[in-house]
Amino acid sequence: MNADLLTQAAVSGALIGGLYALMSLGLSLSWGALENINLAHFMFILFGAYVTYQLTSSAGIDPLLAALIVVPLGFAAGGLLQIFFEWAKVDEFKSLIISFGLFIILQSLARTIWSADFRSLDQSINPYVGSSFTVGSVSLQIPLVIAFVAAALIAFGTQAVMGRTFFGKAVRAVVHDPDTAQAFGVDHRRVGVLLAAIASAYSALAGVLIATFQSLSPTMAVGWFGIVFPVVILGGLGNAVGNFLAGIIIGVAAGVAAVIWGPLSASLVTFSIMVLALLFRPEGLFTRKAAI
Amino acid sequence: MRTSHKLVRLLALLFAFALVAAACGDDEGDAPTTTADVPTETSAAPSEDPIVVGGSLALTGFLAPTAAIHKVAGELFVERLNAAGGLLGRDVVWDVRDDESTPDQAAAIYERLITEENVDLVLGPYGTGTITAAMAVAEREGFVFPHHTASLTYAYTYACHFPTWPVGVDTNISNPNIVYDALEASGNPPATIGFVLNEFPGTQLIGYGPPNSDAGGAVSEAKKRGWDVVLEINFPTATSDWAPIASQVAEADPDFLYVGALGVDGPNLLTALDAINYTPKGHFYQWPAPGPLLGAPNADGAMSVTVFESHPPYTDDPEAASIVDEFAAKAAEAGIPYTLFDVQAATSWTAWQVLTAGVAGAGSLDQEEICDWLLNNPVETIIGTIDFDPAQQNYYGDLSVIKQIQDGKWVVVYPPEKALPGATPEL
Amino acid sequence: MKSRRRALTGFAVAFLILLAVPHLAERMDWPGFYLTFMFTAFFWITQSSSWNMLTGYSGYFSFGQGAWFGVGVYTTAVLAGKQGWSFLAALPLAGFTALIVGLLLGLVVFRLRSLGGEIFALTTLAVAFVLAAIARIFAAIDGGRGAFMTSVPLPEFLGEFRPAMYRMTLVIMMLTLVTAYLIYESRLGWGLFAIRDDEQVARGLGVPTFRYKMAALGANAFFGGLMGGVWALQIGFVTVEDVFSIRVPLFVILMSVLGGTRHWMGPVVGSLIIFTIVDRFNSAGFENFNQVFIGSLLILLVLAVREGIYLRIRERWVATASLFGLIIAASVIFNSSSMVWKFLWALLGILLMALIPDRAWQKLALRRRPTPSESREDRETVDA
Amino acid sequence: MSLLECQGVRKSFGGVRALSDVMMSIEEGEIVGLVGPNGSGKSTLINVLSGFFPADSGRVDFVGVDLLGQEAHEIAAHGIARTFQIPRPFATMTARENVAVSYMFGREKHSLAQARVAADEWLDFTGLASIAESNVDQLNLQQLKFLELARALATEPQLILLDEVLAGLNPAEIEGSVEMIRKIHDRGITIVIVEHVMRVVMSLSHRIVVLDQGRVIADGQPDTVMNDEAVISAYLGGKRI
Repeated sequence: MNADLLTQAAVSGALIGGLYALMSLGLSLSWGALENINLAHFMFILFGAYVTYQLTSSAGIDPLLAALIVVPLGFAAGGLLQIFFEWAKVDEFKSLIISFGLFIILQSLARTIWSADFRSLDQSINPYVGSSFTVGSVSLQIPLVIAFVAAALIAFGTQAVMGRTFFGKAVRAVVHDPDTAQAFGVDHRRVGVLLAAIASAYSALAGVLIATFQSLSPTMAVGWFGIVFPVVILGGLGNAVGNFLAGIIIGVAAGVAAVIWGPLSASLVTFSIMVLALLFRPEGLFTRKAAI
Repeated sequence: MRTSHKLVRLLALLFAFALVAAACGDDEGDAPTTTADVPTETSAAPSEDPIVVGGSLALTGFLAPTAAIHKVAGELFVERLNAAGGLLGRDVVWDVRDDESTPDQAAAIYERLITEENVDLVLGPYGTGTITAAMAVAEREGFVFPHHTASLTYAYTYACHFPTWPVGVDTNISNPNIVYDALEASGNPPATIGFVLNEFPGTQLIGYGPPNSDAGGAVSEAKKRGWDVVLEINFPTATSDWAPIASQVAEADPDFLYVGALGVDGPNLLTALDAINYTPKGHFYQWPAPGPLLGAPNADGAMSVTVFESHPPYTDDPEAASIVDEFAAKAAEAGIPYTLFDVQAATSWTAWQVLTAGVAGAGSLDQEEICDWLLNNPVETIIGTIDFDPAQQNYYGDLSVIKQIQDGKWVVVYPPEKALPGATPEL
Repeated sequence: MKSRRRALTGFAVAFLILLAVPHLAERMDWPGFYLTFMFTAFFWITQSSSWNMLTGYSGYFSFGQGAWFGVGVYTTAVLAGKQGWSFLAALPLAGFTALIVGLLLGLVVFRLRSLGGEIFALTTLAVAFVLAAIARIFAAIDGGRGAFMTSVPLPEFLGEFRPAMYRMTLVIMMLTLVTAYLIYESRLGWGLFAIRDDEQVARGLGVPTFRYKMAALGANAFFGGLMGGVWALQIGFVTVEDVFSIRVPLFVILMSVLGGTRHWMGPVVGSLIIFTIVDRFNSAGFENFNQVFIGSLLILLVLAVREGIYLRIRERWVATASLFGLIIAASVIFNSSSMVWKFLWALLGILLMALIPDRAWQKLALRRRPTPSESREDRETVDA
Repeated sequence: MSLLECQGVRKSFGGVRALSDVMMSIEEGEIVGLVGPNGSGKSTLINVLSGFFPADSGRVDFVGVDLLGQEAHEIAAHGIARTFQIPRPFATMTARENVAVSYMFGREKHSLAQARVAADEWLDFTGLASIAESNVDQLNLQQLKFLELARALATEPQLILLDEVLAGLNPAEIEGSVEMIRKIHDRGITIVIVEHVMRVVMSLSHRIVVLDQGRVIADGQPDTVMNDEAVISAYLGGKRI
């Protein structure tokens, strides 16, 4: 086991951890701030990826530019879903079951539209697949670097917005004391819809990035459960920066474990981290009491 | 007085429900599958009734990507069969259900098809687990069971199972050796070889042989040829992070990379290898999804096993050529991205050919007669002549050939008599 | 207690009647699938009822059913499938292994006061993933090779495969239901209900919450595992991907929520309805709509019938029973398709009736307006 | 020997000391008023005595048994019951079921059948017989508070800790509640009552214990205690003279 190999594994792990963070952020925000365990986020990611695939393969749009269309679509979808949640007055438990129902329906829809067979952007129309650059002895995969940078910007940006702006304060007020927030003129519905829309836009963006370097199939979303939930738990519900760091921890741990003990150990390590986090820091590794 | 009033309303309500239910029930009565309890109609004109072939496929769940191909192949086969006059002078209907990629579901479906819906024949599902479960039902009910994609050849002992995954009962020895022969034939055999194997029963069988047996597989066969095994990685099905595997492959840098891959494992690994600027010197993928692998970076030179490809000599036969064309059109219509008729579609096709040949040969729908006929007569199929051999658990040797991506296309390269004219393995 | 004795007699009678079904099936030359249909229903009833002993009774939401099921499947797959134990010797261990894993989980999670309900739920979700990883890593369990159950011999007194499966699943289902009932009608059950409503208050009133939660989790794991042990036979070829999938927890939740988690009968009713619908959808070849339907039903039910349909149909039991009988009778007269279809129409009729909101139902003026507590009163005296 | 005896009970939350060296004893048959300004540690003391929070150190003897470190349900089994300031009924149960559950556990273990009968007795005693079948969401505040009492009584306690049972009630309801507390006391049950309404505490209690900043600053006859300078300054917030 040489040092280069471990370094490469750690760096690749950190990069893919950025993607994990982006995939998890939407769920984490809606869970932490809106108290919805919204499994539809997995479908926002999946549809983000498929729509990107479609735009690139049939209209020839650069996959990253497709984000300009996909992300607003995610925004709209998440907002509409939240309006429905508000209307139906769902609690945490109901949101879990309802969004599970949506998950199944949308997965079926994806299969109807794009067939069960694998879809992937061909090298000829996708400049990003396999592209990379080298720093020292370490290679960095460009789609993952983009995901990492996007995740970092979004995480810190979200945190700053939450901490400093009126919208952020409104969100926190709504979370902690909806009645009082109402009394001060904060419309908790509008805040909730906006937040849910933003969270879904993040998920859709994660989908765009996935389309640039992975093959897509309708069933792949189930496999994300095993990544997204550990990241969400470890990062702390609604904690954007914590979520980002948790993604990196999970990515690095799984990557390094896969090199040392083989790929089979990766999921065991991931879940051990999650269980330990649950036992000793159930509020998340990076959550101070003050966070949402 | 009041009570009777209420009672009237209750009865009215119940009656309304009963009507609704009965109406729904009548709809169902028209379905083609309910043949059990309608003797008056069936006995009136038996020859008018289609022959129903029952079966399931993994239309949803983790096996669904490949099962979609089998669905198109089966539908095309039935279409062509009926256009050519059907079977025993009757039309054939394929009643295919979704087993959701789960064996217990598949078992229940075959049970239902055979005993409740009284289908005339069955055809196996897609995937080792579902086939195993369904075969147990077919065996209990005494149904002839042609099946196309079971990879655990050593495990099947039912007298009337007819495998059309033509890899031989000792596939763990025969299959890798065909690959290795092709490598030797290239004139540039590897000195070192690395294995990356999916923890999937079929790929593990080829890699290491049956459990609790020292027969060995691809790994030990490579050693027998004096090649140095420099890498052995097992990875779980549905691995999404390929970077750690890729760095280990690059680190070991074998002359030849043998990937016990399913579906998109191959393209995923190649993408991850490309990201660290590594191009495998020579590489083989066991059961890849062909389309995505073609579009993957550095895919040129990738090898795999097949039994049929959409090019000469396979398409020399005009009938095969027309099947290939029609399949492409139908697959495109079904929204399947890779529309070339190849190994998956061909084995599906073969299973249909075996089933219909058995029925035609026996001249009846009697399961025992069909089984006997198939055991005693060779069958001409799209992948060649098949002669089921009870001494080899009804297998008949390994018909696999080697294909390789050359200039962005899959072409058969070995053995020479099956290869695209002029094509040879390149390393 | 009179009601308890009456209920247990009811269970015994039901058991004896159901036990006679395979003989009847042979006599009447029923399609073999009828038995398969019934024992698959027994499987789901057991899984959802055992899940309900934890989640419905104590309020701790669990995604762990797949884990208990999987441990049971792998116990018999390894012992009977690989090691050559006799099946009946391996079977009890399926329950006990799941019980031990369940109790180990409980020891960890229930000791932590800070653990909220949603965190408990996710921990149980993680258990299945961890167990899957362990099964993949250790060749003695699976090691990626799978395990064949198709050649495991069954003792002769159980009969052929189908009746044997039927008898084993029947016994396990009855054990599960009797346990669910006894818990429901006991101090343990009421202690759990108190925990569900307000755990801290329950403790203050003298409910030994830790022990009770362990008991509920243990019962859940044990019966889930025991039935999993039998189910390995139906699966035939056991693989990690399939066994530790989200199918079992998903359906168990769906079934229990539909039927209602407050009452031990809820999951029974829910399982029968969902399983029958899914089976007939599949039979009708609506594979494309199956999942859309399941998803929509889930959403609709959560929004429309919060308490589950069992409590509703019990308040309307005269209508329910009449409707069931009428539809069966009507479908016998008008429609000659298989018995499972008839059963489905009857169940759908009941489902539709249960979806009528209380207010609309009262407008139909079938009975005087019941006070909400009435249903609770007879909940305690309900029998099988 | 006293029924309940606290010695040096301490409890901190984070760095904040909620109780420091609480010394207090309760005699059998007493009604003791536990008063003090907001944040003086009254509720914390109730929570410690009923086992909801473990104390950091000290000793709580109840009829000769050390309660410290025991679980809440074990303490309930020794015969201490409590009520909550904001009623916390079991929401999915009827009033009767609420009381029945409590009787099943409580000090002695009873079967479900026995509990139904006993529950009716306690509902009768607290005047809730007419609403026995009602869901708790149909009850008004006073009924909920009485349900809390019935539920506490059903555990057959020797000692009841009442946490602000009168808060939020109107004068007429307070009147009724005081009656009820007397009635409970008449059954030989010792009562500790935490209360803000001074007039009521003064009239009900045989003895008053005053807490301030987690310590007992006065203990004695109601009249004497209320004239105690330390108590006055604690309440009025003035400097000690």
